[in-house]
Amino acid sequence: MGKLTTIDWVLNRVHDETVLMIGGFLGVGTPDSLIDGIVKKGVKNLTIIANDTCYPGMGIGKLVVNKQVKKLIVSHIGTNSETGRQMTAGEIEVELAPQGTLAERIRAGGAGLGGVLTPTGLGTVVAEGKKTIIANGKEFLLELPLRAQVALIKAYKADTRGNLLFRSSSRNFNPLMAAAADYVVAEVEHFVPEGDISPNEVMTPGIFVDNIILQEVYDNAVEVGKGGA
Amino acid sequence: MGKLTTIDWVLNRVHDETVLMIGGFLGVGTPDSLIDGIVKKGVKNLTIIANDTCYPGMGIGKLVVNKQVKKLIVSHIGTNSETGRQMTAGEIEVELAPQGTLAERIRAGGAGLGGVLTPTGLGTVVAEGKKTIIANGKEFLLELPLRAQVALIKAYKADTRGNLLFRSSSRNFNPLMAAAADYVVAEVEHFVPEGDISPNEVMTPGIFVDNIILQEVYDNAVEVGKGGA
Amino acid sequence: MKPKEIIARRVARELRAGNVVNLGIGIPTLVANYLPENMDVELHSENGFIGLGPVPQEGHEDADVINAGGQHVTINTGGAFFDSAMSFAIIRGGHLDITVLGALEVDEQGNLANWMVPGKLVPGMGGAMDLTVGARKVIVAMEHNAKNGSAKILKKCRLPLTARKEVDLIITEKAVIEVTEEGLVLKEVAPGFTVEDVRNATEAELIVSSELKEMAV
Amino acid sequence: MKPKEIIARRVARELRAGNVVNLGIGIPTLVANYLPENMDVELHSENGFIGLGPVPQEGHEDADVINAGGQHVTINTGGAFFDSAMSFAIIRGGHLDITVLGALEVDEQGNLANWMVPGKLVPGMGGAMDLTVGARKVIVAMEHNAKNGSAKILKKCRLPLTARKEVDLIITEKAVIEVTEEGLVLKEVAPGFTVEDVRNATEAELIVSSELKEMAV
Repeated sequence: MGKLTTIDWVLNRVHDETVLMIGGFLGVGTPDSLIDGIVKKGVKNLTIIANDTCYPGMGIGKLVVNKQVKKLIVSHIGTNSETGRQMTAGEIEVELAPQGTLAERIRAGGAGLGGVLTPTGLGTVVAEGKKTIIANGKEFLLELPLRAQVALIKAYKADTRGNLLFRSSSRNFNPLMAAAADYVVAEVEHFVPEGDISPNEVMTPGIFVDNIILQEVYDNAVEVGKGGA
Repeated sequence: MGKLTTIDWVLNRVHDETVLMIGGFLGVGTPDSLIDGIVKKGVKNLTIIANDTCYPGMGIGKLVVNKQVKKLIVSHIGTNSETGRQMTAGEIEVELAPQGTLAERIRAGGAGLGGVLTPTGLGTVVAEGKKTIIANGKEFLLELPLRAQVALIKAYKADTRGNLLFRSSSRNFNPLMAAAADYVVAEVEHFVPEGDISPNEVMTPGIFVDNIILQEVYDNAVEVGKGGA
Repeated sequence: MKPKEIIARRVARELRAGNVVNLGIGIPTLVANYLPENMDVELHSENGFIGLGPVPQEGHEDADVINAGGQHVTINTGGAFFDSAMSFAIIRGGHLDITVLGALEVDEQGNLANWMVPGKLVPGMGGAMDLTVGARKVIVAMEHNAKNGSAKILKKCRLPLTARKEVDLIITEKAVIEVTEEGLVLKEVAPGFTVEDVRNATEAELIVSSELKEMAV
Repeated sequence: MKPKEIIARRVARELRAGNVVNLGIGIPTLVANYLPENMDVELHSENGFIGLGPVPQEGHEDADVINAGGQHVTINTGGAFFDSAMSFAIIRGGHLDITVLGALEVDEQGNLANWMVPGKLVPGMGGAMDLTVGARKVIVAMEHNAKNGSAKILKKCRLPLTARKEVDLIITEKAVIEVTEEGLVLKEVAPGFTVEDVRNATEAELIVSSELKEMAV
């Protein structure tokens, strides 16, 4: 299969204007090596679909600080003051989505659904411009699917077929994004032969994963945790 | 927590007219002991939401043969001639749903969604009486959520908190149904102390599971497999 | 060669290494027998796994591993089990390259009917509607005519549809027919048959391809 | 006792054994410190697990285990990790008994505003909108007044809403107020305060409960 590749190979698919999904929640479960690669490549005007923009010098926050982002679809930007500054200055477009709605929109994108009806956001600015639908006598917002050209996700372990295991709270949006992009790359800590992950354990089937890269060594555990303290 | 209980305790929640979800796909992943309990109790006019009605003398098929079912919401009845006979005779109401639509409707019921938009069934009898919605310029059917009063599911292993592991293709609809009923019972092969299932392995979190019963010993592997041959 | 074998062999030629494929019950299931050895096709079983392997030897059945037809099967090394929502997310989300299904009727617009005969047979659609709508390529694999000789490739389906305009290719023991915007294009005719034979066995209009070939089996 | 401690202690009394509870950032997080020992409350962390445990000792942090505020935490034995879709299925699907959130404003109809101040602060709603709509019981835990002394319990929220008519209970260092169809009902007043003190600190109309009690802290 040969899914294991290099960061440079992956970056051939990331250009100016590319729509990216990036996994993670405040940096946990974010593919840091791939982000560093994008920073180095310097592509501009990216659209990024993610939960948040982490902290100014970390994770997705690096791409914001480096002014590589044109548009964000996220649930939260409060931990990254630079995102707020760029938004206020009109340098970046930010579409805020409730976190559960964001998750369902990405899932719908991967599952071939045309949308989902959610009660979340009714009566708030989130409802503006959206269709309201009555179902079973109750009101719901129609939320549309999200897809990306490229999904960059982080997993704990991959086998040669691309089957993935996630670890602890680093799972978050990663399995959803794995299904919702044209080209999906998993940055992993461990790469094992086919058969090392039992069919019952697999969290994301390998058919969703186009390429795998091995994560460069990071040890930012303590900093990530303190950034949010 | 005391989630482990007896079949009789569970059957206190299953009455005439109860709306049940029952896990399984052609008998694999079906809670056989609980079904035997319902057969023995003899309650009537059940509504059953399930993938299929198995074979005449097996799994959910027993409830059909025993004339305990008023209505079925299923994707397939072709393996159980008695279901077809009762339907043709007007003794049982059968709502057929595409299997993927059935899965999403149950998931929506458990996830608090008001419905999902699917392209499946457009231009077929499945679309009759349903709302058609245009989203992103494409046509979809609005499919509404399903919930039940009681879900009877089958898992391989449970811990004292009700965390569940499913095995192989017996997983099917079970994790979805675990979230979509007011009262959820898992019939399991193994019951282990809290801590024996790692938080990373859990397939269905225990908060969904109200009670657990130990499966009586069955060895119908070969018969189930041959029934479909 | 029996018709079923001819059909299954020809369908197998449509599969490419790396394809994610769902094989329906009946003739489609046979396709797995004719894949080139070591060709890495990922077989999807809609009851909840990828990596569908061969039928186990008698006595080696695993009670929890069946295919969508209810038969005991195996899972290959590197396969993965999942729940029904994920299984149909794969199907509906465009992650399935090819679905191969049987048919009662198929027509000039690529409409498919394969799930019920009103008043006679109502097995239910199972996964067929999702498979037909969701797969990137829909191949109908069936005998060219019904047992009584009547046409199954029609101008317009008469039975209740499984899906509207989703069929891409029809493979029978007599011919390979592609569904196009212009109509049904006869691409290949099996050895021993003529274009006229196929036309006589078909109700639908057939456009003969400028690149008409003998069907390879 | 500091106001925050009073609030957290009082909120803790609303939790029952077996409850599935999400504690928001800030004062709500403190509630965990005041639960009776061995009371089996299941804490949900919306970034993807149930069984949220205490903050680990310095040097024992696990890089992959954080709470929704980004702080290192632990998971209890018997807990479970899951993805964001499952996490919000729990929230939205009615599987969360209680959510405790901070607020900028809350009003007579149970409307809540806690996610943005136009032109000033736009952190985003994160999980707050889903939590407020989805949880069976929504408890607002906040200081009674803003730092400048202005009222936060209003006739009508002025800031953009987080959710419409979803708040059930408001707990501050001065009072416990229930949101009812008739309006806000003052149920408890904290020691050292009078009903008039609470009224003076509140813009909304308050209906004094016939069973008015001293707030237990």
